[in-house]
Amino acid sequence: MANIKWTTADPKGVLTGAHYLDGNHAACEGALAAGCRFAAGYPITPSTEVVERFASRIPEVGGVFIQMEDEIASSIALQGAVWAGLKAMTVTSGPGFSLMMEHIGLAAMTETPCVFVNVQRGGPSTGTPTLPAQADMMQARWGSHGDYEIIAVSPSSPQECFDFIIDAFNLAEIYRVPVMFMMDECVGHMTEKVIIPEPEKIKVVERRWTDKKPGEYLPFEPDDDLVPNMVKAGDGYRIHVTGLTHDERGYPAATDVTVHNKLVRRLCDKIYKNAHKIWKWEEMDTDGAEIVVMSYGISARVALRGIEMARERGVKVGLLRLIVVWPLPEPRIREIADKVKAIVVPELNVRAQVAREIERVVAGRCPVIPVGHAGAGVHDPNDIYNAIMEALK
Amino acid sequence: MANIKWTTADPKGVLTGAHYLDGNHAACEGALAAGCRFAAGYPITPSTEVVERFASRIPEVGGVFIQMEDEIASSIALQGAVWAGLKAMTVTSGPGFSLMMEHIGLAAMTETPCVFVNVQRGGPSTGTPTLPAQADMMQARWGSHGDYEIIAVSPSSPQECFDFIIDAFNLAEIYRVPVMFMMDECVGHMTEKVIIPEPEKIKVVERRWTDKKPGEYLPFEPDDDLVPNMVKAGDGYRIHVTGLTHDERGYPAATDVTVHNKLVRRLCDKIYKNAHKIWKWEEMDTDGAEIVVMSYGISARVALRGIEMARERGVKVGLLRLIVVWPLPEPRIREIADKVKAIVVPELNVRAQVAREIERVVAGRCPVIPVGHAGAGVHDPNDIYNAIMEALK
Amino acid sequence: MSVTTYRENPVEQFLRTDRMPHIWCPGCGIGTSVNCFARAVLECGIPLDKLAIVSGIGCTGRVAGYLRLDSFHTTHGRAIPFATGLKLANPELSVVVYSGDGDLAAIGGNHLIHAARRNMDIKVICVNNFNYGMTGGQVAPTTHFGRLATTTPYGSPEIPFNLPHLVASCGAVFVARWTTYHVVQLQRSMVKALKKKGFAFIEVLAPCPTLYMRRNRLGSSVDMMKLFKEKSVVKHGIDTKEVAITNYEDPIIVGEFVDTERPTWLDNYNEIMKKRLGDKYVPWGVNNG
Amino acid sequence: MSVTTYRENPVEQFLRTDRMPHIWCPGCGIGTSVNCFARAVLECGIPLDKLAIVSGIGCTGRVAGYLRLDSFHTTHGRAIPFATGLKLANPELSVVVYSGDGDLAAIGGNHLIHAARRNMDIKVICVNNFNYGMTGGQVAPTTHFGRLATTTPYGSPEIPFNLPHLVASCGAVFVARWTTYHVVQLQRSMVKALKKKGFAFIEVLAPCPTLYMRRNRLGSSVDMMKLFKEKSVVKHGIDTKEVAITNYEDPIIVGEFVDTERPTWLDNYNEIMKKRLGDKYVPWGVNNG
Amino acid sequence: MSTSTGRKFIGLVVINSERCKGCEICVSFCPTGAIVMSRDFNSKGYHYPEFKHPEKCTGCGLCGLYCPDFAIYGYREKVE
Amino acid sequence: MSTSTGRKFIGLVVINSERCKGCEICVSFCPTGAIVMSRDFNSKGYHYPEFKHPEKCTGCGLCGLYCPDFAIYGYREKVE
Amino acid sequence: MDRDRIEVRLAGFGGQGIIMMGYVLGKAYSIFEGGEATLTQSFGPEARGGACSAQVILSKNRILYPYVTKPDILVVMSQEAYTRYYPSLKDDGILIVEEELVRLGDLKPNQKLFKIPATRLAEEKVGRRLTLNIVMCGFLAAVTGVVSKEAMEKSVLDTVPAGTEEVNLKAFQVGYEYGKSIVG
Amino acid sequence: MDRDRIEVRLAGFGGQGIIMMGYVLGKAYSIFEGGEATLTQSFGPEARGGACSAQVILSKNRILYPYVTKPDILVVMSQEAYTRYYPSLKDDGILIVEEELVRLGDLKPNQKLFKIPATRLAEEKVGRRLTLNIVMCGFLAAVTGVVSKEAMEKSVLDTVPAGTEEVNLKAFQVGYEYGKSIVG
Ligand SMILES: Cc1ncc(C[n+]2csc(CCOP(=O)(O)OP(=O)(O)O)c2C)c(N)n1
Ligand SMILES: Cc1ncc(C[n+]2csc(CCOP(=O)(O)OP(=O)(O)O)c2C)c(N)n1
Ligand code: SF4
Ligand code: SF4
Ligand code: SF4
Ligand code: SF4
Ligand code: SF4
Ligand code: SF4
Ligand SMILES: [Mg+2]
Ligand SMILES: [Mg+2]
Repeated sequence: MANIKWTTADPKGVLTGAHYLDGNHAACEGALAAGCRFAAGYPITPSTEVVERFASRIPEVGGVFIQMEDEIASSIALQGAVWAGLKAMTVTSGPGFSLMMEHIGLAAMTETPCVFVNVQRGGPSTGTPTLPAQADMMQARWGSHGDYEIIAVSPSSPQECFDFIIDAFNLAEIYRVPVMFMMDECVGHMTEKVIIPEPEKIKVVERRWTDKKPGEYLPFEPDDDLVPNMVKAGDGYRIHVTGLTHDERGYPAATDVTVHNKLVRRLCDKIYKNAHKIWKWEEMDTDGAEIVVMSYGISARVALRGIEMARERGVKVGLLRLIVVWPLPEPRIREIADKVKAIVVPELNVRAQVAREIERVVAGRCPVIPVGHAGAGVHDPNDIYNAIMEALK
Repeated sequence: MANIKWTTADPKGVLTGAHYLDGNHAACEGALAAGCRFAAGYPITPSTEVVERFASRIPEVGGVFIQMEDEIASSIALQGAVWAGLKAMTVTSGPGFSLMMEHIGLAAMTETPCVFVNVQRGGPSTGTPTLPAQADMMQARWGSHGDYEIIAVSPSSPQECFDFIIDAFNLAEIYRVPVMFMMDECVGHMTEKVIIPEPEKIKVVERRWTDKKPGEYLPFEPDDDLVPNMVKAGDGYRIHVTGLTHDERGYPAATDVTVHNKLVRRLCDKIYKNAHKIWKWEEMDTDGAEIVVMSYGISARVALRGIEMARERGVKVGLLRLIVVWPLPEPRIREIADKVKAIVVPELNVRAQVAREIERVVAGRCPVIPVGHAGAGVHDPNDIYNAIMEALK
Repeated sequence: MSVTTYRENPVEQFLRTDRMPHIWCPGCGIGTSVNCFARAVLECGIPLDKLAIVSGIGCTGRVAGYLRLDSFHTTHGRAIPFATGLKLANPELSVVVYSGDGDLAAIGGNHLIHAARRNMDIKVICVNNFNYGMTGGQVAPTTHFGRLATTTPYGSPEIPFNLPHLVASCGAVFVARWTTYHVVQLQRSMVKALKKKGFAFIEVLAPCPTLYMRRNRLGSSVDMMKLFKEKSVVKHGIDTKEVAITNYEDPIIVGEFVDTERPTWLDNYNEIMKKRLGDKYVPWGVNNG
Repeated sequence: MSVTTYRENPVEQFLRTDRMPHIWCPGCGIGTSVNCFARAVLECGIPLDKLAIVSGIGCTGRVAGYLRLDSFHTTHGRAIPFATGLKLANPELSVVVYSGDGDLAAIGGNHLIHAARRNMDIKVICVNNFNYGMTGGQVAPTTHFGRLATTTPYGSPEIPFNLPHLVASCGAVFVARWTTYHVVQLQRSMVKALKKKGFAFIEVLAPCPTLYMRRNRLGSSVDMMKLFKEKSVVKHGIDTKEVAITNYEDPIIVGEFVDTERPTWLDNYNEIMKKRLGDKYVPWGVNNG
Repeated sequence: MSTSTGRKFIGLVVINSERCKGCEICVSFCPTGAIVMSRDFNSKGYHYPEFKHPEKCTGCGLCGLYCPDFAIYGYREKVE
Repeated sequence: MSTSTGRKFIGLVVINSERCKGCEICVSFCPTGAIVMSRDFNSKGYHYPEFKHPEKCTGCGLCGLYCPDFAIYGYREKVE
Repeated sequence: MDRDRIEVRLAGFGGQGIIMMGYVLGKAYSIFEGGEATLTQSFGPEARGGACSAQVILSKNRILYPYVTKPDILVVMSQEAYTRYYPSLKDDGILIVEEELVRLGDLKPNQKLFKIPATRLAEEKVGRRLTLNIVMCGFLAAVTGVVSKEAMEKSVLDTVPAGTEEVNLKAFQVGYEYGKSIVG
Repeated sequence: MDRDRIEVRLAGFGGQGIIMMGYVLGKAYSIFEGGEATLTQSFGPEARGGACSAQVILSKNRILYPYVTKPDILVVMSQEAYTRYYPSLKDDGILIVEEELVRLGDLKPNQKLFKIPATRLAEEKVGRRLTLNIVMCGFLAAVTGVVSKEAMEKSVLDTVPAGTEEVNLKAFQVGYEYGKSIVG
């Protein structure tokens, strides 16, 4: 039986009340509420405030922050901390995220529950360090070598930074995957009221500790839901954890195609087969819509203005806002695609990163119209409006 | 006018004759024939032989090999060498490729022509270091943050390692992009006859040196084909090259959304708009086929056995073998999709990395059936045969 | 020379015997160092359930996989930052990094110097076999000047690191070097390192007969052990500046070079917090874990 | 003190004047170091078209963008390996790396030590302002012990690197440290470094008034320059072990600490090839380029 | 090199007040006190140095070596 | 500690010949020459050591400390 | 103002405390008056300098689109800010200026104008030039009434660094009274 | 053999030079006889050890599918290799064994068997145990005739490290003659 225990937040990490916070600070508070007690990071605009706040808050909460020598170190120190039993995160933006790719793969392979926060800025390369983009969405999923799956969550307000980073930590624990918390500079630097509930109202997943004894326990034997239960260093299990292909004992089996196949498929299947429990999205007026706009993060909010403009002209436009972007809620997208004239996908990238995946899912049921933007700013709502009007034709 | 000059290979680098070489060694010979005179690398199985050969060959050819302290250093030392005027490559496999992601973005942003060789092994993480996969295909395109485009070339024999790495260098020079030479362990360690032509028969593109004078020249002003012409350090142009968003002078404009938009779109468009000049594929019996198998690298060769088996049952099966995988020859794929019952895509990954993109392009015209394999081995031809037979139903 | 005697081979209880035989080549020095390590751990009395071992990738990196301890085989070069996270998150654990020269000093060099600077409370055992074993014998930042490796087929043009000096320069509190010939001394230094609070570093010079020695025609493993015996000079406490090994023919200075005290990163962290936050600060890793 | 006089501000011809004013804050020490650099380049007579400058990312990293030279603004921490490729591919170029303490010693630390070890023929100017300027004042591996930074809001628990000692331990052939107060001496050392064959390293201590000094209530830029003046002790040739700066109050040892000779990486490479391949080997970078 | 009457060189200073950011370094470290901060602002709102006491200036050039904004330059001119 | 007649301890050696890879280190560095390489092969084709001269063995344990394959172990047993 | 959505833009140059003004306003409205307020900001080069602008949307309801397109209230503290943003001010919007830093052109008939020498007041009446943004907060509260004096005051106190409450409260008073003296 | 596609598998353990045998065979056929030959190999742990196998496809035409499924010729140099691969040998295939390392079971009626004590021959007749793989090359050429003696000889010379030509040529001769003495 999948050993998933929901509890409530440790009050030490919870600043109950109404706060006026930007997304970066709110994400830090959410992480603390979710039970994150270790963060390793390396400064980078526009994400550093998350760890700056963590550094200042953690001594009172109990835990550690360390600024490592680089992002590579941060992204693995975090995994050491997880195997010592803590919940942990690292925080970065574009260039740092690129440096973390090897360790996202390690976390996927060793099924280390952890959260990578990426406050997206304009790229490629150093790009526009202080300005927004949503152009690391595909990287979040494909950036490390080999096959694995992750979960990506995208908030569109400071309140959601708080709320959904808790989801991110919970999902990480349930599925033992690295979860990508994909913010953008706009959301990170936007300040709004953030209501932090009482600790008892915050639902938190504990680590799925095994209830087996040292002799019986196999560290990578999957439970019902394809996810293995866990132990930590120091508990007497004497586990071995390796980034090599390994069997259920955790022993390397790096030349065994059968073990490899089983492992890699399970790493993907645990997301695919549980996808319906992971999906999260919000819909507005999709019933009876002629056009549905699908978007996420800041772009979903910007799109609302374009939608409003189209509505003023009598067009029936709905919005599907993705909160969990990966995995995509494919059945619902197909359902909508069967009913609408077109799907319009505004996002702050020019390679239609999420749109192309929607297009694949839609498989010709209706046109999918990406509304790209290179970042360093947000869409002009007119562009979204125009795309909607164009799509109607 | 795009300043592209085709010449023939420098005889110093060309070992004319018939050789019995594995793919890794052949790739090295191809690189030398293409004019590569600098390689920086860091050892990793199963790719190291490429640089080992380079290290032993280069002193006689004229040039330098240096083993750097890591892949990060290698992937930027190479770019330094390019800006000093040489053609250059680096060579790696999965984990090293992940570490190079930041610098693939840098090369894309600074339009530094260079070649990244990735001899793919099983992943994620350390995975199966000595065994094949084709699971870094999406990473090759999406692995760095922000939007950019690259070219990916995939050989399926040692001869093609030789021939097509020359293409890779040529494409890098023409489009000023990092070109990903995506081998796999099978091709890298497979030995066959490799015919190296006379130097005069090898077509090589020179760097697209500007013919403008220092005062007139703008380092990032695109030519007709959207690609800027180039100079090198030491030529008196006193250029500035930055990974920040920059204008045509090369000056940072990291808060200018217009400049950013123009630059990022051009970086993508130079590939999109020239795609028809970049595509390269091979077809066998696609005319009148009921089923077309689309594949690349070693899998395309393995697929031939499955195809043979289906033909023995009277099924009309064609093969489209992608040589340039990115960008995909979209129009041709659609053309085929309109005529066949299904497209079957065997590849050594389980996330349908190229198949999903074919599926998007096909947009419902016909079913696209991925035949996944986790790697650490190649497909059982039966699986491909079965997929073909299944697709017929 | 005094050797503690056990009734059964003390290394046995440390081994994942179901994984034997190991993949190391005949005569490879890594296994020898493991013998010393096993005995050292027993001798210093650390509870085995509280001892974690972290390796990078390489032949030496496989040590983690053979030891029946909580053991982590991470990524190439990154054992130290993983160990840092492990240690800081649960300061009760004793954390040992066991890896190769290439892993720790080539790709992992930055983590090495920063951990030493921070006096992070981890112990690093570096098996230096003068090349990259796992990947087939490439040049390492420890390869003797002018010697052959697959990527320096005409000889290495690089002066190797003086590893003890490098880590000492960054502030390591315990630095020693031995060869696989010096099993007794190595074991003794390992005991000291394990008991030491702070960043301890032990370099173990070891034969890689299959690759480094064969390519350089240096004979068998036994030959190199004999060379170790002949060329070694014990100089405890010598300035690490003096212990460079540049050429294969150089004398090999071995011994315990540094053995000093300073607060660890976590000591300083707790100290600083206490100073600023007063009694409301609960020192991390002292009672919790 | 003797200052060479030019009719026009010699820095002017080095500037991309169309990019002035620069983004550095009032009183930031980076610009001061650029004055010295410009004069040093003129003084040592390197043809400007053959001088390339490489920076990483940071406030100091912006130097490349302001200098009217072939200039490369690369990625954070990676100026040295870029410079290595540039230099090896065209050994005729003089290659200078100009970057910040965080860039060179935090994320870039590994490249720094390896380039020093290899005696790669590049000159590194490291502006040490004791923190990360560009990103808003985070702790650096150079921050004084116990001082505030945004990521160490209660004080840094880390002992900073002794950068001259670090690079000297790895084999740098020229190592100096000055402050932005010591403009004349700095210029002179820059001339020496530029003329030196091999890996040269100059640390320039500089005020970051906006972040480091403000957060630590250290006064204005002028105040720090005065501190530099008061606390500095010139000790040429002193053992770099002795030049650590751990606390803000420590004396600041400045001077030229190392000035020695050994073959560069390329010298050795050519030498080794010639030895093995004989006359058919054409030394790289001697006549070609 | 005493007063204007007997000097072989005079010190001259060029100030680009628009580049100045008012850090006062030049003024603080001019060995002779030849420059002082003006009461005026430039268009960015910064006070900039004024060449108040040309007679004191030795043209040592230190102001120009120090100025982080390349806004001041002192040099020597022969008096014939 | 002289001959078997007067010894308080005897040295004993356990050899796991299947683990042995024939490197000869134990034999080469045994201080007393108590062990020698056998002429036999194990199933992997390696010669392994033989405890040829038990009387010479002091049970010093060095063979076990050296053996990279955990294939030999020497220890001391009290003679009562 | 009793529109459901009030758009405010505050603009000037780095060092004037523009973002903090936005923060104080947004917090006053959302935390201390129970409404919703979204503050967004333009961000210059990585750490420092240049032109600076903050945008605040105030609303009783959930704020969907978070950016200002045509401000109801425009506060300009530099000439550049005026030139750049004035054209976007609503036809019946309110313009607030730091009068000694901005030279104005003509206004549209239904636009209202309020001027204050905030920098000078901060220097002369508060004795701390750096409090000019808090002076401006007081002024804004007084002349626009978008938030109550009490809420704005609480917000100031809740925002400024510990130890500077008093001087900032004084600055707020100075600005508020200067405003009240105009609107009566 | 005059099939268009001849599949050869060579198997044994690390250190026997299995891959080099495959290399010599493939090169002989493709470079010195103008055919096509694809050599692939199983690869053990990153650098060393264990079971080892090479596969060579020989054909007059372009080789598409590059792997051996049912070998025409199987060379086994260890018991493990025999156990593992014998079942895949074609019904009319040729089995070649290092007779002192392999204990055989029964063959199918149309299969042919050739045995050689290659290791001993290398030790005794050549004086270098390590040349056993070249002895085997000679033997294979002699008993199968898939490549000519000349091509195989050239290939050996072209492949072995400089300075070892003579001893390897000798090894080749030893194997070849041993083979000829069997097939006559
Ligand atoms: C990122 C990355 N780069 C390269 C490799 C390949 N690799 C594996 S082990 C190794 C070097 C091992 O050398 P060393 O650390 O000296 O260990 P040894 O094998 O000699 O004990 C390398 C380069 C890798 N696994 N990951
Ligand atoms: C990979 C990566 N990580 C982080 C950053 C963010 N970043 C930019 S500059 C900098 C530090 C600058 O500090 P330093 O090198 O000391 O230069 P200074 O600004 O102080 O002159 C950092 C962390 C980045 N650009 N890239
Ligand atoms: S290759 Fe070298 S280091 Fe690796 S196991 Fe063999 S002898 Fe040891
Ligand atoms: S932040 Fe510091 S280092 Fe950066 S420009 Fe300002 S004063 Fe200089
Ligand atoms: S040149 Fe020298 S004396 Fe004259 S103003 Fe400048 S610093 Fe003063
Ligand atoms: S040093 Fe330069 S910037 Fe500073 S006050 Fe003088 S002229 Fe102005
Ligand atoms: S225990 Fe000592 S004396 Fe006895 S065999 Fe082993 S090494 Fe020799
Ligand atoms: S040391 Fe061990 S492996 Fe080597 S010969 Fe002796 S028993 Fe065998
Ligand atoms: Mg090694
Ligand atoms: Mg700095």
